Amino acid sequence: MAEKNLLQAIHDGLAEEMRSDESVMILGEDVGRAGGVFRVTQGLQEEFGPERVLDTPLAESLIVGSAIGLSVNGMRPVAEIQFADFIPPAFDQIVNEAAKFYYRSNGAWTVPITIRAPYGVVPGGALYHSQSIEAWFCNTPGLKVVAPTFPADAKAMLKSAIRDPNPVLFLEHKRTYRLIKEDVPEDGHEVPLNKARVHREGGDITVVSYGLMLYTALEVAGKLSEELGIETEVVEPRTLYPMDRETILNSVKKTGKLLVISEANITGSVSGEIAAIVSQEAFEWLDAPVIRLGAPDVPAAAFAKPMMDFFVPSAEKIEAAMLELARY
Amino acid sequence: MAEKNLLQAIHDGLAEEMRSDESVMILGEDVGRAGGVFRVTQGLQEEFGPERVLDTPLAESLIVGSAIGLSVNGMRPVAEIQFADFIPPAFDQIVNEAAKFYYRSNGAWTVPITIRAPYGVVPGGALYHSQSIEAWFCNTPGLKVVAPTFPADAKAMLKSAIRDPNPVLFLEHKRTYRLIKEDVPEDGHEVPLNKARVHREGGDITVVSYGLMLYTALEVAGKLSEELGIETEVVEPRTLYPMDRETILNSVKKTGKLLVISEANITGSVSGEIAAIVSQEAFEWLDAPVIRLGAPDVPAAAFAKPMMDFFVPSAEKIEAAMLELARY
Amino acid sequence: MTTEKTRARHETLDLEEADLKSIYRAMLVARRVDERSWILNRQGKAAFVISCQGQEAAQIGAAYNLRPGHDYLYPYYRDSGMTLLLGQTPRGQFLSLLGKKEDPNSAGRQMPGHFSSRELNIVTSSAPVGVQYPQAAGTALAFKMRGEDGVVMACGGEASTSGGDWHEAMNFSGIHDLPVIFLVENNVYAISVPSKFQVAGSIAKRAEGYGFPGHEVDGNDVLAVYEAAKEAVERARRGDGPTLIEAKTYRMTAHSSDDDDRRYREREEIEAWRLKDPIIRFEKYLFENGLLDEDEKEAMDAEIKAFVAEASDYAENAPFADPEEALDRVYAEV
Amino acid sequence: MTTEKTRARHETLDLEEADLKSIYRAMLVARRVDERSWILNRQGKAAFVISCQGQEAAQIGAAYNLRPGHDYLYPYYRDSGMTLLLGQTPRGQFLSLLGKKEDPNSAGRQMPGHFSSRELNIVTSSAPVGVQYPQAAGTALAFKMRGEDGVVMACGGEASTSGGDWHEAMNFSGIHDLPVIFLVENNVYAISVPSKFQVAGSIAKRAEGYGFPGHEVDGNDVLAVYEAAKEAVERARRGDGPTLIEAKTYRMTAHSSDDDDRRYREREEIEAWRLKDPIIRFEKYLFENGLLDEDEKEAMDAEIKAFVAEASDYAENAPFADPEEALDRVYAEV
Ligand SMILES: Cc1ncc(C[n+]2csc(CCOP(=O)(O)OP(=O)(O)O)c2C)c(N)n1
Ligand SMILES: Cc1ncc(C[n+]2csc(CCOP(=O)(O)OP(=O)(O)O)c2C)c(N)n1
Ligand SMILES: [Mg+2]
Ligand SMILES: [Mg+2]
Repeated sequence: MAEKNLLQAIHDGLAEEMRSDESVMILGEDVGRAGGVFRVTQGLQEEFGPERVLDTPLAESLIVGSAIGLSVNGMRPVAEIQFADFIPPAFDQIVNEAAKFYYRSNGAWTVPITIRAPYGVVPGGALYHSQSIEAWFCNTPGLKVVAPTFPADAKAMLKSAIRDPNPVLFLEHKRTYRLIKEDVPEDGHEVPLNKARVHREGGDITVVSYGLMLYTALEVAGKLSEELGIETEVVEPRTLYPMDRETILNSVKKTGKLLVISEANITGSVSGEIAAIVSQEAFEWLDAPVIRLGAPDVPAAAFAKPMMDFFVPSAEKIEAAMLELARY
Repeated sequence: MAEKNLLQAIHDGLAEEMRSDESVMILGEDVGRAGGVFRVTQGLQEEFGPERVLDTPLAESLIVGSAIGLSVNGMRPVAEIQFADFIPPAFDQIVNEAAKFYYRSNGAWTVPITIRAPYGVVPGGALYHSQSIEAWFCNTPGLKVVAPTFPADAKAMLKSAIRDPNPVLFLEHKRTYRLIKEDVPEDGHEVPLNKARVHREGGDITVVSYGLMLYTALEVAGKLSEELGIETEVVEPRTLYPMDRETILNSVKKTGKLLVISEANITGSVSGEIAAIVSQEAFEWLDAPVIRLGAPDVPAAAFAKPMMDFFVPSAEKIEAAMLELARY
Repeated sequence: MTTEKTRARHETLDLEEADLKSIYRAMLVARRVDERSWILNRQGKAAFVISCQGQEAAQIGAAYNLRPGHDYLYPYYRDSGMTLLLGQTPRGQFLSLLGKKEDPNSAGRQMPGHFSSRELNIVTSSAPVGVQYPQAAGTALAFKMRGEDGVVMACGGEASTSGGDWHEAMNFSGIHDLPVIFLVENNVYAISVPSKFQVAGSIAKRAEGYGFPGHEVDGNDVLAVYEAAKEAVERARRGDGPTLIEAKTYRMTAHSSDDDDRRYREREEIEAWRLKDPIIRFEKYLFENGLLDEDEKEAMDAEIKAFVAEASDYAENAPFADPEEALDRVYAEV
Repeated sequence: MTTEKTRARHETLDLEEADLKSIYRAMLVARRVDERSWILNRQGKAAFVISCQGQEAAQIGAAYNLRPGHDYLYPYYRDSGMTLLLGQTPRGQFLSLLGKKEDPNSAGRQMPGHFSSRELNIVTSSAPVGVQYPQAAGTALAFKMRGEDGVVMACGGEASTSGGDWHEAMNFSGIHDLPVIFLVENNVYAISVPSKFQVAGSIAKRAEGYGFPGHEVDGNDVLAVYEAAKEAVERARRGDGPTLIEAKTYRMTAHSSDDDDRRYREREEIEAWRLKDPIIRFEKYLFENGLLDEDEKEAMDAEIKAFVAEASDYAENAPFADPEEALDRVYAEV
């Protein structure tokens, strides 16, 4: 087992699936010779040729639309959207088409496609290379939305996504691409798309988070444990839609306190859904208000570093919220 | 003051604004000679000519994109999307463009456009003439999303929307177009875009709802009051984003109990946001779980009437939820 | 049967008498099913009708070149003529019209006209106009990648070319010489909007800008459409790339049963086009070439009407899906 | 100054000596600002550079026909040559490059290259490629509705024609004869993707399909671009409708400072295009026509370099916006 970062893990997941299944292919902008703007697909065109790793025109509706068409004719395409901010032109093909083929044909047509999209704030990315777009897609039955955080999960879930007969939107927080390395199993390892992951057990408060914020949350949780003996249970949904409610509810039923953290603009974010589920299903267990932390309700992160940093929930703010909750 | 239904009220709002401000215009599919597929714009092309009431090609991105371009050159366009289900091609122009012009130019460019879109289940409408799409847009700072229910509100809020310097998405539940008539003031009457409305005061439970479901909720509330003396406070957000939290919170602080009802697929709906706000801000006042009622998590309403009826939250289900809450 | 004159048009197209009868029959079946649908609508039994009337020649002429279940079809909501030709049945059509459980397209979930057949490679279609084109290009790419000789036909009205999807698909198909045929059934109106406010320039001419052929054909002349589509299908099968066909035709009914077209078009215009009815026109051709006579025609029509009525009755008596079935088949099982 | 030969090209275009110098100067300013930006990037001061190098002729040649503050410009991220010509300043450019509070485009909110000026009618631009086209069509429609003679220029790279927005705008502009000029700066690459995988057929030729003229011009020949744009602007002002101009040029730098173009293009190709550098080419023209000499050029360049350096220094020393300003101006006040 080798140590890999998120980027390498996703790369490997793609390569292994393409090796073991001829119908798996990649299409998107600059995925070929360039190997993707983040280098996720580096070397794949050399190995699999220019058709199975296809540079498309700059046309996101086409990318997803043609992926749908490929999938109904025997292929398992992995479509790359260069930045999640540029997914809107493909919105119709995703929410009205891919997500509804199966239902509207009463189960006759499946759409086994995976759509990869790097999201999240990154220095210099500014308004259009920073957005957390998950909420746009988490009200669409028929679609699965996954957002793994750690390399091994990401690789295994990518494999599950590619093998899944349903359309899967696969979100990658681009600021975590090279953030950490961990052991990533070589092959076979699959993580299902309907299970949250408990990263850390604890009886005092529950924190639900994903992406970059999950790292910060885990850090702060460690600190609070060490310094103050506050034990945080940290739950990562991994799949945002449909979500594993059970694991989250069980945790909150144990701790009685919930903090949800994401990097998205707070109002209307997926955090709201999590809070709503908990306040309906675990109300009797709650000992404190469900608190959400997120980015402020401004369009997106700014280019200038000081404003960008201000946009992203900081470790300090997260610590303050966790403390507030623990002491409630 | 004359009695008007929702459709007439919106028609009148458009006509009055066009009369009083030369820069107001309408563009969309079939808005001209046909007067719109629902007849909202009937007669307006005759009165204002084929340019100010412009039949566009079937291209929603163009409709909104050109509205943006018109608005930065002195016009105040009202763009009609024939059915809300067909708004996805315009998603990019709405969320990435219209909503961000002001912020990204540091306040230099405003986009005073209104986008009207009929939403909601209607008999025979099936998957693509039925969707409740509000959640797609309620995570987008810079955009206002309004969804008035009653005719007088709709007319007044349409005027506010047209005069607003920001882009406003104006949602109309198509099944309520001809549902009731009420007195609608002739002119001048404005309703601001940041105020919820309390339809009915009551101390036992709070119900938040809008669109067709609001009618049902009001009916059931009346019945429960009469039959069982249960007094429901019914609050209509009217503006879904950014929402008037104050009015909702005040009500829940009074009643201690909240039911949120909408016709959208329940998971990821705007109801979740309302529940989240309340469980964070009014936790101490809550005497019961926050309950949400909505459509099941299936793509949309079916064509066949029995399945369609099953999709829409019924008066029985609403009554049961209200009773459950009242007795909690 | 031969004529003494120069070769008849169908002969130069290698169409046998049996082909011509099949084509004619298919057009008539489509028309009769359509007419019956309007009757059910007027009787208050069918909530919604959307019609193929006037476009039978464009549809049958084009689809007659396809191999059902091998080639792929992306039809649009008026293409009942095509789907019936490829193997869907009038019974299925009426079951769909009435939203019954046995509706082969969607089990009552979708509106009528939203065709689907996994066996026939008729890809499930929907209401958003234009989305089928990038999908069709993708399906064609899969054939190309595997070196198979399948072709894909993607259809829409003239307004389906106004949205971006059409263009993105045209461009992509041109870049990769994909085996796809874009069939635009230009019937002059998009609901109320006439084509002059819908289409700048010429749809057919645009193909050149994408580096492949575009043909404008008389969409009410079934042999003309057949010929253009034949060439296009052969070209695609050879691996030479896409073709665009713009079939100029006319919508003989209102947009749908929800529409009142008196708001936006003159009765005279419709009457003028009625004279060009593609079925009457083809009938005339068959009569003139001694391929059909009045008796034969009557007999065929009577037989068609009878089984159409039977199909319609069957559908009327068929049950709805249970309400709770609305919950099923949201996700395919892993 | 006149030459004895047949009339020089610029004379047939009614360009005076002063015009030529302005044009040359504008090209040089754009180049020097761009070069300076790369230095700031290499010094670790500028996080991101996106370049106009190689496209100065296309940009200046086209924009020289506009009336700043009257006509509207929808630039794309490489169009610093245009925006500088119309009245934006090198200082503003560097303030934007470094994301400073005084950045005239966005006060440090947007990436460099996302131009905006309310006074100059340069409409705020963004990163999603192609969105400007429908907006530009709308702006042109407003001029037309009011009977004004303003024109709109909308620019993008060749890949900006691949998305649906371009097509929808072309069609709409053709239908209504809108006063808009589509300027496609075809610089062969879209990041790494060469135009043969981006564009089927020919961009310029597509205009015909929409019923208006399309011109392919040598985008490295500033006079050729000027000529095509002049005709297009005059046509638009007259109310005769849109024009598409495809300026064939080349991206002389990597896509941006984040890109390493060695992954996908050969050094020889770049070298070959360096010989066609539009600035050198225009210089040659001016030399040959006795409109500029080496001394004058040196002097002009020295002066430009000096004030570019000054502008850059100013920007370096300028403050950032306070972090909390990220919260401001989300909504315009009612
Ligand atoms: C994206 C989208 N926008 C709007 C509609 C509403 N609509 C349904 S059919 C139609 C007109 C289509 O005209 P055309 O493509 O010419 O086909 P025709 O009905 O004339 O055969 C419209 C506007 C839709 N279905 N999809
Ligand atoms: C909708 C969208 N998709 C993807 C991108 C990422 N992207 C930025 S520039 C670019 C290439 C653009 O190429 P072209 O239009 O030819 O302009 P050039 O950079 O060559 O001048 C891409 C893919 C984007 N900005 N917007
Ligand atoms: Mg039509
Ligand atoms: Mg380019």
